[in-house]
Formats: sequence, C-alpha cells, structure tokens
Amino acid sequence: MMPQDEPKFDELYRELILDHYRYPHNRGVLEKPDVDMQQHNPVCGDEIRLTAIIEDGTISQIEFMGQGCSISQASASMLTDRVTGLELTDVDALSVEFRNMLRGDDPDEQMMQDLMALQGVSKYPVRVKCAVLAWDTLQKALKLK
Amino acid sequence: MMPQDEPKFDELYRELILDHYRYPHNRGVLEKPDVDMQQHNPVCGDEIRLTAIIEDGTISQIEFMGQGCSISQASASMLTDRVTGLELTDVDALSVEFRNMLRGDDPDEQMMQDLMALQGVSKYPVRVKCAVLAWDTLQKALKLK
Amino acid sequence: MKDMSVRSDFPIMDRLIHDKPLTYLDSAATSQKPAVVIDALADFYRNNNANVHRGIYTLSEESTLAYETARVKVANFINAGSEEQIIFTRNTTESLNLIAYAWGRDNIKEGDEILITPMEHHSNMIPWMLLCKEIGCKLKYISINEDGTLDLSNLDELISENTKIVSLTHMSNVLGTINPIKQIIEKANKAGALSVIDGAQGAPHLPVDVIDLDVDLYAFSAHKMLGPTGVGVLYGKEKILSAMSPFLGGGEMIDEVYEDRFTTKEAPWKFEAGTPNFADVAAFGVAIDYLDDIGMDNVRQHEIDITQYALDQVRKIDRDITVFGPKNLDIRGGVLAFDFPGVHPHDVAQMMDWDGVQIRAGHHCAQPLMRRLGVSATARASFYIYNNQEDVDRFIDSLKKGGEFFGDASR
Amino acid sequence: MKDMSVRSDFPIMDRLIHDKPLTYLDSAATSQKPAVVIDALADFYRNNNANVHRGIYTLSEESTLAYETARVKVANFINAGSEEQIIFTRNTTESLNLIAYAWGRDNIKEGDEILITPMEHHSNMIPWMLLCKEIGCKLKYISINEDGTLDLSNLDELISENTKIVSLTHMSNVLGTINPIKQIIEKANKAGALSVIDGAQGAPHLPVDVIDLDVDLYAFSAHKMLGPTGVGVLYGKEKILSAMSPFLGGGEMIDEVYEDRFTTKEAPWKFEAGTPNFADVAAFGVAIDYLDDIGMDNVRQHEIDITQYALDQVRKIDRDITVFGPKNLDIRGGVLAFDFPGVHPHDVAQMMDWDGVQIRAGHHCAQPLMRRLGVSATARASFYIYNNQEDVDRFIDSLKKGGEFFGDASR
Ligand SMILES: Cc1ncc(COP(=O)(O)O)c(C=O)c1O
Ligand SMILES: Cc1ncc(COP(=O)(O)O)c(C=O)c1O
Repeated sequence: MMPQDEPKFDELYRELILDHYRYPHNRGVLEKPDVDMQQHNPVCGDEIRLTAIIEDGTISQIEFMGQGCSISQASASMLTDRVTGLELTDVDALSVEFRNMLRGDDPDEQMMQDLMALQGVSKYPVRVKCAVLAWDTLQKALKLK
Repeated sequence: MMPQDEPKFDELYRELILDHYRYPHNRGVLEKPDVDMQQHNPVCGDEIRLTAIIEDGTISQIEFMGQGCSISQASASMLTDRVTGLELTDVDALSVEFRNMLRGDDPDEQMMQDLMALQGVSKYPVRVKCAVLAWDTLQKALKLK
Repeated sequence: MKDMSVRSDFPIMDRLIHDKPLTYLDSAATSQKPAVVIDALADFYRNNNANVHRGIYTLSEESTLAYETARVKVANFINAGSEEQIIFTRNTTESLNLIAYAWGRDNIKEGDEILITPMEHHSNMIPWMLLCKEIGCKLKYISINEDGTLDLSNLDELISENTKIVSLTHMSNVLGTINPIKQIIEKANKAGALSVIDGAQGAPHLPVDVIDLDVDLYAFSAHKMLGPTGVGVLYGKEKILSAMSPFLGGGEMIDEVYEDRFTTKEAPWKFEAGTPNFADVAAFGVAIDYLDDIGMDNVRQHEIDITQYALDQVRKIDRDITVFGPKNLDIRGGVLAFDFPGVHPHDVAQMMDWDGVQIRAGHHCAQPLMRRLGVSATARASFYIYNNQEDVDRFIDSLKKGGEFFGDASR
Repeated sequence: MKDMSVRSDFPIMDRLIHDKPLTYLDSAATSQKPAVVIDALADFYRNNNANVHRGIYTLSEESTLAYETARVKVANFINAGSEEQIIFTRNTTESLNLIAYAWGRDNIKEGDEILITPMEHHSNMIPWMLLCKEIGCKLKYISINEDGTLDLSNLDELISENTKIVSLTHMSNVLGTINPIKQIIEKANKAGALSVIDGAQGAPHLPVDVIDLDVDLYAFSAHKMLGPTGVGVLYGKEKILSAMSPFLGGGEMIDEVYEDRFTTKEAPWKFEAGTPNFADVAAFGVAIDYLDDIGMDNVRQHEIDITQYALDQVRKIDRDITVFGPKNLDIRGGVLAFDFPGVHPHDVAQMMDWDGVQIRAGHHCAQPLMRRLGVSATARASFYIYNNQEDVDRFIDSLKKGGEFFGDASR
C-alpha cells in the first residue's frame, strides 16, 4: 500500500515550474485572436484563458491569462512557450504525449523537453487536472475553430 | 464478544418441553368459546389458535391448536395448563413476568413454576418469538373481548 | 472431492462452538474471510487511512489509490469493459434499489410491466413493489417448475412490449437453481426491456462475464465473496449509467454546486454520494485477488463436488428428507435446503448448533417461494471454498442424531 | 493545553510521511482509529462473523448481539430515548437522503419551502435540491454574517407556514461555526416544520443530547468519530420514524411478503434493507465506548485548547493570513480554514505534505460557501483528540517555510 517512487517536493516544484509561476511567459490577451477560449477546474477554481493567432495551420502567437495554483499557471506558461510556431497536428501529438505522461506513462523525453518538469505531478491525481487545464483549453479551442 | 452463560442444548430442550411437544396438553378447539384468537409468527410460520371459556373473570377452560416448532407448541401447551382457573388479572401479571424472563430478566421462580423450563430460550432471540407466540395470542384475545 | 486446502487461510475455522469444531454452513447468507483480507483491512487503518478523492497529501493519495484500484479489480473480475462501469454501494439490496429509484422513476410509467420470478430474494422483489405502488406499474412472474427450475415455455408471451424491466437471480439462494440467464437476458434485450441480474449468489460462486452475458445491470455483495460487510457492487453498461439520473445526492457525486442548482460527476462517481466505505472496498480488492488466485472455475468445481457428496449422503439417511431444487449439478449451486419430516427447521438448526454445525432455518428472505413450496420455513446448508468433506460428514451425523432425538415427535 | 495522552492509542501516528512524522490535520474529513477499534474489527471477522438476525446458531447470535449492542451504545451516546430510534446507514449523506426520500416525498408539495444555510456541506444541500426539482418546492437560505455566524435577525420571517423542513449543520466543516441549533430547532418545531440537524461535525466533537435539543432527526457518520468507514446514523423521534414510509426495500426490512404486496418491520429495522454493515457497526460500538471513556466534555475542551493555540500561533506569522470563521471559541470548533496570500491552497497542501503535515485544500464540499467567502478554495487544518501542541508547531513551521518558498510569487 506504500506508494512507489515518491516524488520529492523539490522535484514537483522544480525551479522551472516556480520560475514560470513567478515570472510567467506570454501572459496577456491578444487582440483579434483566431481562437479565444476560457476553461476552469471546478474542483479548485483554477482558470485559464487562451488567445492565439493561427496562420497556415501553425500557431504563430499565443498568450494566456488566468489564476490558480502554481501548477496550473506554470503549465499554461510553459504551454505557450512550447506551442508557438508549432503546426496544429504537432500540437495534437504533443498534447496526447503530455496527457499520457501525466497519466503515469513513460514520456518521450525528446518530445517533452521542458515539459518533463511536470512529470512529478502524475503522482498526485488531484493535481493532474491542474497541469492539464491549459492543454484542455487549447484542445477545445482548436476543435471549435 | 463471547456469549456469557451459554445455554446447553439439553437445557433448551429440557425433557419438559419435549414432553409437551410430543404429548401436548389441552390440544383442540372448544365449542362456543368466549374468546377465539389465531396468531402466527411470519418469520417462521408458526401458528397458534386459542379458544377459551371465561367465567366470572376467570379462565375456566382453554384449548390450543397449532403447528410449528417445539418451542412454540410446547409453550402453548404449557400456557393452557398454567392459566386454567386463573383470574384475568393474574394472567396479565403472569404474562408480563414471562415476557420479562424471555427478555433476559431474572424471573420470579415461584410465579413461573414449570414455565422456568423455557428460560433457556432467552439466549436465542430469534426463538423468543416462538416462545411468546401463545402468550401474545392470549393477550390479544383477552384485550379484544 | 479435491480439497481446496484453503481452509487454513480462514482464522475463524479454529473457533469452537459448544466445544465442537466450527462447521460453517451458512455461506449463502455471508461468507467467512481469509486472513489476508482481515489483515489488509486492519493494515489499511493502521497505515493509510484518510478520506479519498481531492486530498492533496500522501495518506489521501494512498487511500484513493487503494479505493480506485479495487474498482479496477472488480471490473476485471466480471470482465466489465472499464472500471467506470463499477459503482460501489452497500450491498446487493442497495444496488437493486438504486436501479428502481434512478432508472425506474425516469423510465417506468403506469401500466408498464416488470417481470421477475417466484424464486427471487426479497431484495429483488420489494424495490419493484415500491416502484409499482408509486407509479402504478405491474409486477409479473415467470412460473416455476416442480423441480425448482423456471418454466420458460411461455417466455415470449410474458415479455411483451409493456415489459420494461426483466430482473432475476443468477442463482437461487434456496433452491440452488442456476438460471439460464443468458437466454433470458437476450430475450429481454431484444424486447427493449432493461435486463437486471441479482448476482448476490452468482458472483461469489460462478465465473461471471458481463460482456458475454450482454446484461444491462448486474448487482452483487462483497460480504458473500470473502470481502467485508458494507460493500455492494452495481455493474452497468456505459450507455445506461451515463443516461441514468443520480440517486443519492451529496458530497463526492457533484461537479459544481450553486445555491439553486448543481451538476454531477460522470458515472460511477455520480452514484457514490458521501464518504464511501473506502477501507472495506480496499479490503474487498484483496478478496478479489484471492478468488482470482484460486480461479472461479475451481470454485465452481469444488462446489459441484461437495454438493454432490452432500446430496448423496442425505439420500442415505433413513428418513423421508425432501431436498428442494434441481438434482442436476450442472444447473445447481452449493445450496441444500431441506425438509426433515416431523422436526421443525428451527429445531433442526438449534440441535445442529449444539454440534457446532451452523445452518440457517427460516424463509431465507424468500417468503413467496416458501409458499409455492408449501412450507413455512426450511433448513438450509450452503457451501463455499473452505468447506470440506468433514464438514458434510459432521452435518450428516448431526442430522441423524437430531432425528433420533426428536424421533417420536414426528407426526 | 492538557495533553489527552491518547495519541499512542492510534497506530497510524507512528507512520512516517516523506521520512517526517505524520501530522494528521484532516479529521474533519475522516478521523483516525484507535487500536481497540481496529482490533475489534479484525477480531470480529476472526471469531464471530455471521449474518445477523434470524440465524438460530451461535455465530449468528453473537453477531446479532454485537450489532444490536452497538445500537444501544449509540442511543446512549446521544441520549436517545431508546435504541429503536437509531437507524444505521452508510454515512451522514445517506441519512439525509433517507429523510428527503422517505419523509420528503410523502410530506412536501409544490410551493413548500425548505430552509437551510449557506454553510451547509453539499450533503445537506443536494438531497433537498433533488427533492425540490422533483416536487417543485423551494430551497431558502438563512443569511450568514461577516464573522461566519448565522444571521438570525429575520428568522421569524424565514420560517413561515410554508416551511416544511429546517435543516442545518451543527458545526460548519469550513468555518468551524457551532450554530445555535437549539434555538433554531425550537422555532422550526413551533412552526410545525421538520427539524433536521446534520451532525457530521457535531457528534464527533460536541456533547449531543437529542432529547434536550428536541430535534426531530439528527444524522452523523461513524468514520469521523473513530469508527470504521461505511457506517452512518440517523436518529429520529419515535413518532416520526414510525409514520415514515420505507426507503430502500429488500431483505431484513420486511415482515410479510406476498407476490403482490408486503408489510414492513417496525423502525429502525424498517429502514435497514439488506445485509447491514454489521462488522463495522460492531466496531463502531467500541469507538463509542472509547469516546465515552474520555468523555465528550473533555474532547470539546481539548479542541478549544488546541484551536486557541493554533489561532494564536497563526496570528504570529508575519503574513496577512486570513482565518475564516468566528474567533470566539465558545462558538467555534477545531477547524481552521485559511487563506495564505499569494499561495494557492493546493500549493499550501502540497508543500505541507512534504513536511508530513496532512491538511486539506479545496472547496470542502461547500462550493456555495466558498463563493460567499469570495475564494475558489481554502486550505484547512482540523483537529481531534489525538492532536497535540507539537502537531500545531509542525503545522506552523511548515506554513512559514512554504511562505518563504513561494515568497516572491505573491502578488
Ligand atoms: C458538515 C458535514 N456534513 C456532512 C458531511 C458528509 O459526511 P459523509 O461523507 O460521511 O456522508 C460532512 C463530512 O464531510 C460534513 O463535514
Ligand atoms: C439471491 C440473493 N439476492 C439478494 C441478496 C441480498 O444481499 P444483501 O443482503 O447483501 O443485500 C441475497 C443475500 O441474502 C441473495 O441470496
């Protein structure tokens, strides 16, 4: 009944996450965005709004606004960094891989890059929802587009 | 959690009970009775019918018919023996004392007499209902009269 | 008879009753528990206890993991497609009531029919009676044959377009009859009726494959299959559970709550209101592991063997003992209800108790069936994996002795 | 603060979390269990396990005795007039749903009003919302003051002749507020409304006397008061229980059953359908004994002391920490929900976990209250008899450390 491979506190809150939380990248709301989507996690009230410009099937610019815990906000900040310049099909593949990692699967480290910092969250099911909130929002936005 | 004072099998089925069961006293149905009441125990289907003649506030004659387990039938047989010739107020008092004994109280042995044979039943709650069925029937009959 | 040699896994088997070895023959009412299950339960409280879901701390994560892992084990045990089709309730009875309340009140209207059988346990009768009383629907019965099997000759007439629910027991807890449920489910499904199986005596004793059965809903109890008391299961097809209204409301089953409205979680959590019985569920997971290790085919074979032996021995007794239910072990489980001429079932049970033999006497929560059998009560011995030939021998010896004791009281 | 010196009775207290001693501060969600309760449960399964009621054999008599004795203990614990007023359910949530279904559907009609408060747990909201959705009755709210107490200034207007049920929590699981329930019950009773108390946080922490309260129905959970999971209680006045329709139907709750109708047993058995959670109920009886030995006045005093100490220590932290709920310990229990500026409650809980401190973060099943407080979630520490000054000190240390860690993330 003992949990295997306990993540360390400092693992979970690696400097990278805390950095993104303290100094978020791409924080803001774009004017005349192609997609604009807001989602929240009813369990904890975390909120994320994403605005993005899509050109030739590629995300050319993306910004986020929101409030919530360090995981949800840092994850959103990291998402914006990572998907800028990506083709939509690659965004899809990345999103699937990210979710699988948080579900406990061994991730493709090459593909994940910085996002590896969030792997420790997979041990805390309640917080998985925080980590995927931004990705849920993006997926929903792109589907509706 | 161990039961205190386990009754012995042969205590429960003292010769007296088995005798009454094998050779019941006052078995039958009176003609033109003053009271005639039938009751059953839905849990096991035991049935008792009592017919009695009441004269001057006294039970002058009583008979029982029925079917069921040894406890219910022997108890009915013993009841008819015991209440014949008793005044109704004494029947009431006896009935209360009998019930109390089966609920686990220390009985007044002088009052109980033969009925003491049924004391062991008090350790088997399911069977208490068998033992009091005849008494329930009598009480109901007298109340309705 | 192959000995399952699991008996020593069950601590209670060392118990003496009136200084005699315990001969436990009431597993149809509730089963005994192996040490691994008892220890898992105690260990959980000693090491991992915390409320499940939503806790962001180690104990709560451990507790949640144990609870949700048990759900996966139960799903695999009955070959459910996914663990999200497994609802934890208190017992079979609550599972069946959940259907009657949550599905019944939305889908049944006046004049509709619910088809059951006369061999149902009260738990698969009263919920429908309550529903019919409220809505004005009708309860109908499949007939029963002399040998304790169902009479399916007119099934096509019984299941009409008015039939909205067909609910029956996988195995009778009195007759031991194993019903041809697959065939009946197929007819019910075809007619557009909801197919419900009371698996209280199915899941513990028979291999169950809900996908193969194609059953809509299947209910059973942990306490009858080596698990703790206080845990029931309701399996349901995904499309049925997701369309079903909630039943009990409260914590755990909601998504968002405002002062005037709320939204619910998805199934199965939608149906689990309030703090679940998570410690017992975790221990039930261990019971499932234990049964998986033995293999349900072996459980079934053992019960065939021991029941056959018991039937043979009873037949040898020089008394006119009536054994209820089918004689063919292909369609009979390890339940042996009988009538001992001249001795009331209560007296049978009580005299056996003196020999350490624990059998049940009464109506076995099946009063309508008792009436059809023409008895007010029966005595019943029932078997499980820990019972062996010696148990049967002690049962037979005690029965003979009691017969002599009450001998001339027979009439 | 007087040490209760009962801590060593609780085996889980030896547990290490991330190599740190366990500091369990989530007793409002569920309590830990003393060894006597865990052992009683395991011993029951090892020695006495059998289905209760109707069994005419030794094990069943023992099991029934343990089950029914627990009922007597619970009755005495809350000063119920008789044990027949104690119904065993799964949890508080089921107890409250039982009322909404069995009493509500018979007695509530369109336009009737049910009065609750904004500090209710979802379990004392959703059952009434389900009822109102079905029947068309209205859910009304008593207002709440800034300090987390109820605003009773207009209670006489709020309780009108349309009010059929007044239901509120004895103590808030978020604010810690102990409500003046006696006064509100009196008004409800006078107006002819059913008075219902959610005692999930009452019975474990405060002396309760249902006769003195004159309350119609009082609900609580064993798992929050040292007992096993899977056991709830519903106390009811005799005249209310006996007039109430059955809720769940099945075995155990019936008297006679025919193929088209049935009669029920008397209360409380009328409301206990199917095999009850008898092993856990028996162990709950031992938990009640344990609390009786300590004395509920002492439990209450200990919680006043430890909460006062915790409030004082939190105040000393050089941060703008908001503690919710009343400051006066006369009307506050051992619950400490707080807002740590700049750090999300989830992060607070997670960083504390690393220090072995187990607190809850989230909406605490009270989303409407969260909205009134203007927060999406809070962190919450809650205390019980096994907590001591050291626990509070570890909690405070961890809180300070986390503040520094997240320090400049504050905005
Ligand atoms: C005030 C209050 N009411 C009701 C409940 C629900 O209790 P349970 O989950 O045991 O049904 C709780 C516990 O979470 C509570 O704190
Ligand atoms: C066939 C059958 N159905 C239903 C039940 C009810 O099970 P439970 O009491 O666990 O709800 C039983 C057990 O007594 C049973 O044998």
